[in-house]
Amino acid sequence: MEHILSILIFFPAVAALVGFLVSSNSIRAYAVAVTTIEFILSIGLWIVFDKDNGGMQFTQTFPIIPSYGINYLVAVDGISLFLVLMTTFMTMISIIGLTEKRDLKNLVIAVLFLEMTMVAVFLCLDAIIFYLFWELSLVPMLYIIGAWGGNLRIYASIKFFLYTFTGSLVMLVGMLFLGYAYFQTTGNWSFSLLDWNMLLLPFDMQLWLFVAFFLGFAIKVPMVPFHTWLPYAHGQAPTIGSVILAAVLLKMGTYGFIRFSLPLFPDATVYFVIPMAILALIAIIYTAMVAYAQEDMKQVIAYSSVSHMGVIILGTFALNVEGIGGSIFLMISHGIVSGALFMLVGVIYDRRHTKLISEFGGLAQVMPTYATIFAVMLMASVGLPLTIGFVGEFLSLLGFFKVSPLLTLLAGLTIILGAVYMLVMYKKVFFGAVTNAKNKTLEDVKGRELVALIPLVALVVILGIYPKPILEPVNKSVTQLVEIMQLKAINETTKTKIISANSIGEVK
Amino acid sequence: MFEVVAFYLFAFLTIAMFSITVMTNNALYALSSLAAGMIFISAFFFILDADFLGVVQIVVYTGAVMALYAFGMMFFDSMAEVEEKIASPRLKFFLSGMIALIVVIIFVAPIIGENALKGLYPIHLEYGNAQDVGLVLFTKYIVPFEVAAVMLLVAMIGGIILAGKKMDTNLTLLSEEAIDELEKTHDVKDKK
Amino acid sequence: MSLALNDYLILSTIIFVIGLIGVIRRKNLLMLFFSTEIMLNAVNIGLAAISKFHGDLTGQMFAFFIVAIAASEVAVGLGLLILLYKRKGSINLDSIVSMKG
Amino acid sequence: MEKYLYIALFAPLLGSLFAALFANRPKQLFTGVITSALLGVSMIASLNLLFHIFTTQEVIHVRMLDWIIIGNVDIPFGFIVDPISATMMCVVTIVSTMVHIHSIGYMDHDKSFNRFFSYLSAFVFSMMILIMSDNFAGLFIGWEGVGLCSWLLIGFWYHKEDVPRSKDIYNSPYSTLSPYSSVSPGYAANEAFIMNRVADLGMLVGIFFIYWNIGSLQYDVVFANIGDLSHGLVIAIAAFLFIGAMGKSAQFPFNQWLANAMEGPTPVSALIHAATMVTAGVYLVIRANEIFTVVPEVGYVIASLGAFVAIFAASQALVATNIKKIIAFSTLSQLGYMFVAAGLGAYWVALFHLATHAFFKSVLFLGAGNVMHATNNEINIKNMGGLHKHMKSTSIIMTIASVALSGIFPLSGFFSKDLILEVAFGAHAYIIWAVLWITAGLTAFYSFRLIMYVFHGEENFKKFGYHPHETYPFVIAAMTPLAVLAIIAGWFKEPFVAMITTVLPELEVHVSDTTLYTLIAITTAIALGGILFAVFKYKKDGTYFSHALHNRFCYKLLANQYYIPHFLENVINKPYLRMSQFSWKEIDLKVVDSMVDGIAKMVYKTGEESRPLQSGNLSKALTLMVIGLTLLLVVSMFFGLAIRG
Repeated sequence: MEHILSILIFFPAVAALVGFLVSSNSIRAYAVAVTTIEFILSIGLWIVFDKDNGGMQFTQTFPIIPSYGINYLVAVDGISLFLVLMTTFMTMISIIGLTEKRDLKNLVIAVLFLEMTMVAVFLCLDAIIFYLFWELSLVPMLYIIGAWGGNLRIYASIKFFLYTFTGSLVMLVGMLFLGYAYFQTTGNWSFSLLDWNMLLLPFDMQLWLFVAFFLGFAIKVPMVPFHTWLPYAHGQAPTIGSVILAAVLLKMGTYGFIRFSLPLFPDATVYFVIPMAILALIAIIYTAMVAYAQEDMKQVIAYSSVSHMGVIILGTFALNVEGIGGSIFLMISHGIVSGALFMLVGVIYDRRHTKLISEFGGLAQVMPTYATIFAVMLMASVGLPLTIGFVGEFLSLLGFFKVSPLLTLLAGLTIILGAVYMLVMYKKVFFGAVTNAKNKTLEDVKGRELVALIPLVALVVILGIYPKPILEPVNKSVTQLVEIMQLKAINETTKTKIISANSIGEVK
Repeated sequence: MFEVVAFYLFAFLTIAMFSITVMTNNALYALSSLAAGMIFISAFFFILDADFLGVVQIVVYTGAVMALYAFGMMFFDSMAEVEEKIASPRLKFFLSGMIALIVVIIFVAPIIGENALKGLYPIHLEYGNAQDVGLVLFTKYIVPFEVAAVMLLVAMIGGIILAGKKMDTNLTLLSEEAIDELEKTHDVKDKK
Repeated sequence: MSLALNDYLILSTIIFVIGLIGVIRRKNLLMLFFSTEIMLNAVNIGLAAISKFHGDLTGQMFAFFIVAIAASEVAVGLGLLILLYKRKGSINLDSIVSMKG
Repeated sequence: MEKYLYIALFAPLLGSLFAALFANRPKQLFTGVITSALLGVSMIASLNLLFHIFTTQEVIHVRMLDWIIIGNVDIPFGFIVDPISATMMCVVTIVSTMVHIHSIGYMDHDKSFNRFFSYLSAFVFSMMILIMSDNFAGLFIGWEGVGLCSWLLIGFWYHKEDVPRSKDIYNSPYSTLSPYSSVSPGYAANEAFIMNRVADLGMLVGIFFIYWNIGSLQYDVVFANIGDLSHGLVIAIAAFLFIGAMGKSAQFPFNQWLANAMEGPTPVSALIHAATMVTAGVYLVIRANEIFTVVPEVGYVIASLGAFVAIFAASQALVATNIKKIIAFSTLSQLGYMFVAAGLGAYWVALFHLATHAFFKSVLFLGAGNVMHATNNEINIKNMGGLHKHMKSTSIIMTIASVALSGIFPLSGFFSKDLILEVAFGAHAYIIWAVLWITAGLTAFYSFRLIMYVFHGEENFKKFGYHPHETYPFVIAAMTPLAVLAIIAGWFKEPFVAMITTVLPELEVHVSDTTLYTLIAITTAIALGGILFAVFKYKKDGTYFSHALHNRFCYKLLANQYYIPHFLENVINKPYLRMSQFSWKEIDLKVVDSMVDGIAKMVYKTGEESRPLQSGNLSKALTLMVIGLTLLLVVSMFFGLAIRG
């Protein structure tokens, strides 16, 4: 059992290597088998996971460059557990629903490598190794967009790569500096997050490091104004690329905030709460408006992702268990919902080879099942209670309300504006008469697509009604995280702010 | 005292020889002075108690390398003056002067301290240099040594293959006409 | 009066600079090869000197390998040079401009 | 008793899921029957619970399942059955059972028959959750759930095309004289959902306020501690909760969606947009009465707004020819009455009127459904007339409901509506009372204007070739209980008061008996006056408004629904779209993105500019290399000296 995390990380990579030997005809079955096994493994991890323990579990260390304290260090806690589960699940679903025909073998291998890097990012606690996988995840994605994408694929993939890479480099500088700071204080080199968590940093240093990490994470999230790579990447990527990009890769940024920024720089976090909230607010409102103006279904969902990521950021910087826990839940729910929405757009794209809203109309008559599934996902996306989307959004906003009721009121516009762009798009695509003759003969979702989509629908409903299995471990770990923040804060005002954010009392 | 005299003498000679190599327009002069400079350099190795290295220097450079150059030069028009148009000589001299100046400044300032670390592979004066070198070379450095050997072999074969295309036709056995013919086709092929 | 490490290093540097001047001044590829040899030998002097003054054989070892590399370089380089001469009829650098950016 | 609670709650869900299995299949009669039967079960369970509570005064409170537990948040799926929710449950289940049965007849020829019943039962389930929850979050679940079902049901005939906007008052989708209720069902559905969302945000903020100040969302905990909070805070809580209530109950300025929601099938209008969902706002105020009692000033605002909406909606109903919109405006107006009662602290009166209103209003809608069904979905009352001969039962039932709506003794409307007027008078809110009094007259007038146009006079429908016929007997049978309740519900006032005042404050109206009877007399007088005017005016002229009036501004104002749809379209929708397009095309693409691309281009240009350096001449390259080396040496020397110095 102590190797389960390493197995989780490297099994897809090994499988990808073996995949080179598998014949092109059976590669799909092979991929489905591999991702399913990986998912079952992660379910196994969930089963053996001790949910009463908020700390790190299944820790495994292996020295890589001992003289500089760089170790392969993996562990899992309530925060990362479900992100890993979501990663393996969404990869499996996207592989099942894969309809790409061109050069399938290489695509599958790229996706499997991508799965390794994604799982590793969520499990690695050594900054350097984290960074390694963080950057490695760009490579298969670059390949997926660049090789299987639309007309502008080269531009989109290079923009995606360079933009995120630039941000990450600044983060790397921050990490190296933090390692050096650790060396100066303790006399030993270490890049382990667990060691860094013991470090009390002076306020000025926290500010600078926070900004360095912020650049890396914010571009990945993406936060306005660093978001412009996303519409291109989504617009050009093949369906499977969009699904994984939206479901998992974006979550790496917000995960980074929770894993690194919050516990390492508590004072800077508190200092930056309002600026971050304003950025998140701009993301929520501004991108919701931009999404409303889009003419392409995929772009609508792409921009809606940016908008929802704003809510996640808001929850993260609520400084209380409700908000942070809510943002983690929202990450998972957004992963499932936006992944499903991108898959749904993929379904229609396979049939019509266009994603323009104006090309459609009245699809609900021709494809009733498709329309129903789309409606469920739409409702989850706009955060209807008893769907998975509500819990996270509710908790994130609830959490931030304690920090600033006014900003929360503005951020709450997300539930209105989200409904506006989603419903208007839904009306244009599904309601009305079938005006375009090409749409009259469209086939409803079937077979493989249905197999991929039904579990998503089920999850959306089940986790919306009973989110406890996720919230319970998250609660434990986040409570611990908040305690660490409070302990590590060097300013008294920070401490009082964190305590007040976490206690019931008068809200102005 | 002997060492000092020898050092300055050979230093003067080496610098002079190499300067000729760099400055002359005649390829043969350059080659000869280079060979001479190489031999003079081996003198420093003897002064520095690196006898084996000194011997290797003479053998390899004056023996092998110079012979190679000499053969190589036969392919070119070696007796002619080397025609060179030197662009912006002022810049070149400025650069040279600059570097020389900086180097002097750097070396006037004391740089390398005497607090040397203890040698990893210390010199055993009692063995004598060749034996000492052999011991280290064939134990600690055996892998690089073998790699270097392979590299030399590869370089040799590579050199032969690169220089010796068309070795299947023996020019000495052909008639003049045949050689002209061959060269013509060769030229045509090259121009393509 | 005895010799110090610095004397050797200065000598080594001077010879190196002579080589460098050759490299930037000469246009004939053969002369460039000669200059390169000079620079390599300059370094060898430095290595041998350091080896002596530090009482460590490593410097000499490096010098050996440099000699080996110099020999291989000459072999391959001359081969290439001959090939080039056969192709272009010249070994003047100004006439070989094939890597224009 | 918990058993009945679960039966009452989950029977509709079961029916909905069952019908959903056949959603994409052609019509299966049994889906309608089974969902109706399951609702019947739910109704019986609800009645049983009501009886139990009535006899034992025992409150049933269960915690079924944990929902959200994190940090200090602890939200369960908890349900409570007390007099308030028991009353609501009975109203909802009775009306919905009857509507379900009615729909079997109404949706007879619809190809999406099964889907309809699935949605309808899902709505009832959401409504039950809304009513029965024991905490604000649970209420919010139901709140949004009914919103979703309302979206699905308004947009039920989604395949209809958008109607072009027109300036012609008889053709514009925004006018009440045109054959269209709204632009299209899809449009109306989205409008309803989005408008409700706006209000829901207010409600959510109210919930946040409650949570962070009290630490719980359970009703009992919240109400026990509400007194400890500062007055300003309670005002904020009450105001934000009321914003939520305004959205769901379509109070001004969120009123427009209700009129447009008439695009949905008529049983839906009867169930959702008359009897149940729109009263959820009133229910919220009644449920949270302990919050609103603390801040009477908010209550006064609520009452004023209610009175305004009452006359505002009633006035629109005067000129409308769209049969469903007339009833919708009437609903809106009656909701205003309820808010007046609730705002003035007469919570049980509001609840009482809610119940009686549910009965007569749903039956009115169902009757309108019968009429439309009989005349090929004609919705213009001027194109009907004389239908009494052809559809006797419907005519009688609708007349009864209209009389009840007008508040004539001894029908149910009299008991509840007159009480509200008394409350207003007793609270010394004379302006509110006067407004309501006038509205009572208007209500009577437009109700009978509708009856006269539809059932009496000339048979205008013949011009259109309709062959009206009475609907199925079982449909009439389904309407009968509601009609009977519309008559007799008021007679149960005494036992109802006895039961409800255990949880709601008693009514304190200090009016002398003489004043009381005077009030009753003049209210009845104006109602009767309205009815008589409607009847005789029609008898005399066959119409109400002369053509001269049609060009008057006030007529156009009323027919165009006070230009609110135009306002929404031109001041909110279009500018928002333009702003969005501006954000995308001008800001996102031209500013943000081109900045990013600009950086990339800068790098690219630098490379382009420095290309000549790479002349391909090795000698030059070497020279450059040496220059670099020299520079590096200089720099290193400089720094070396600097460090030493």
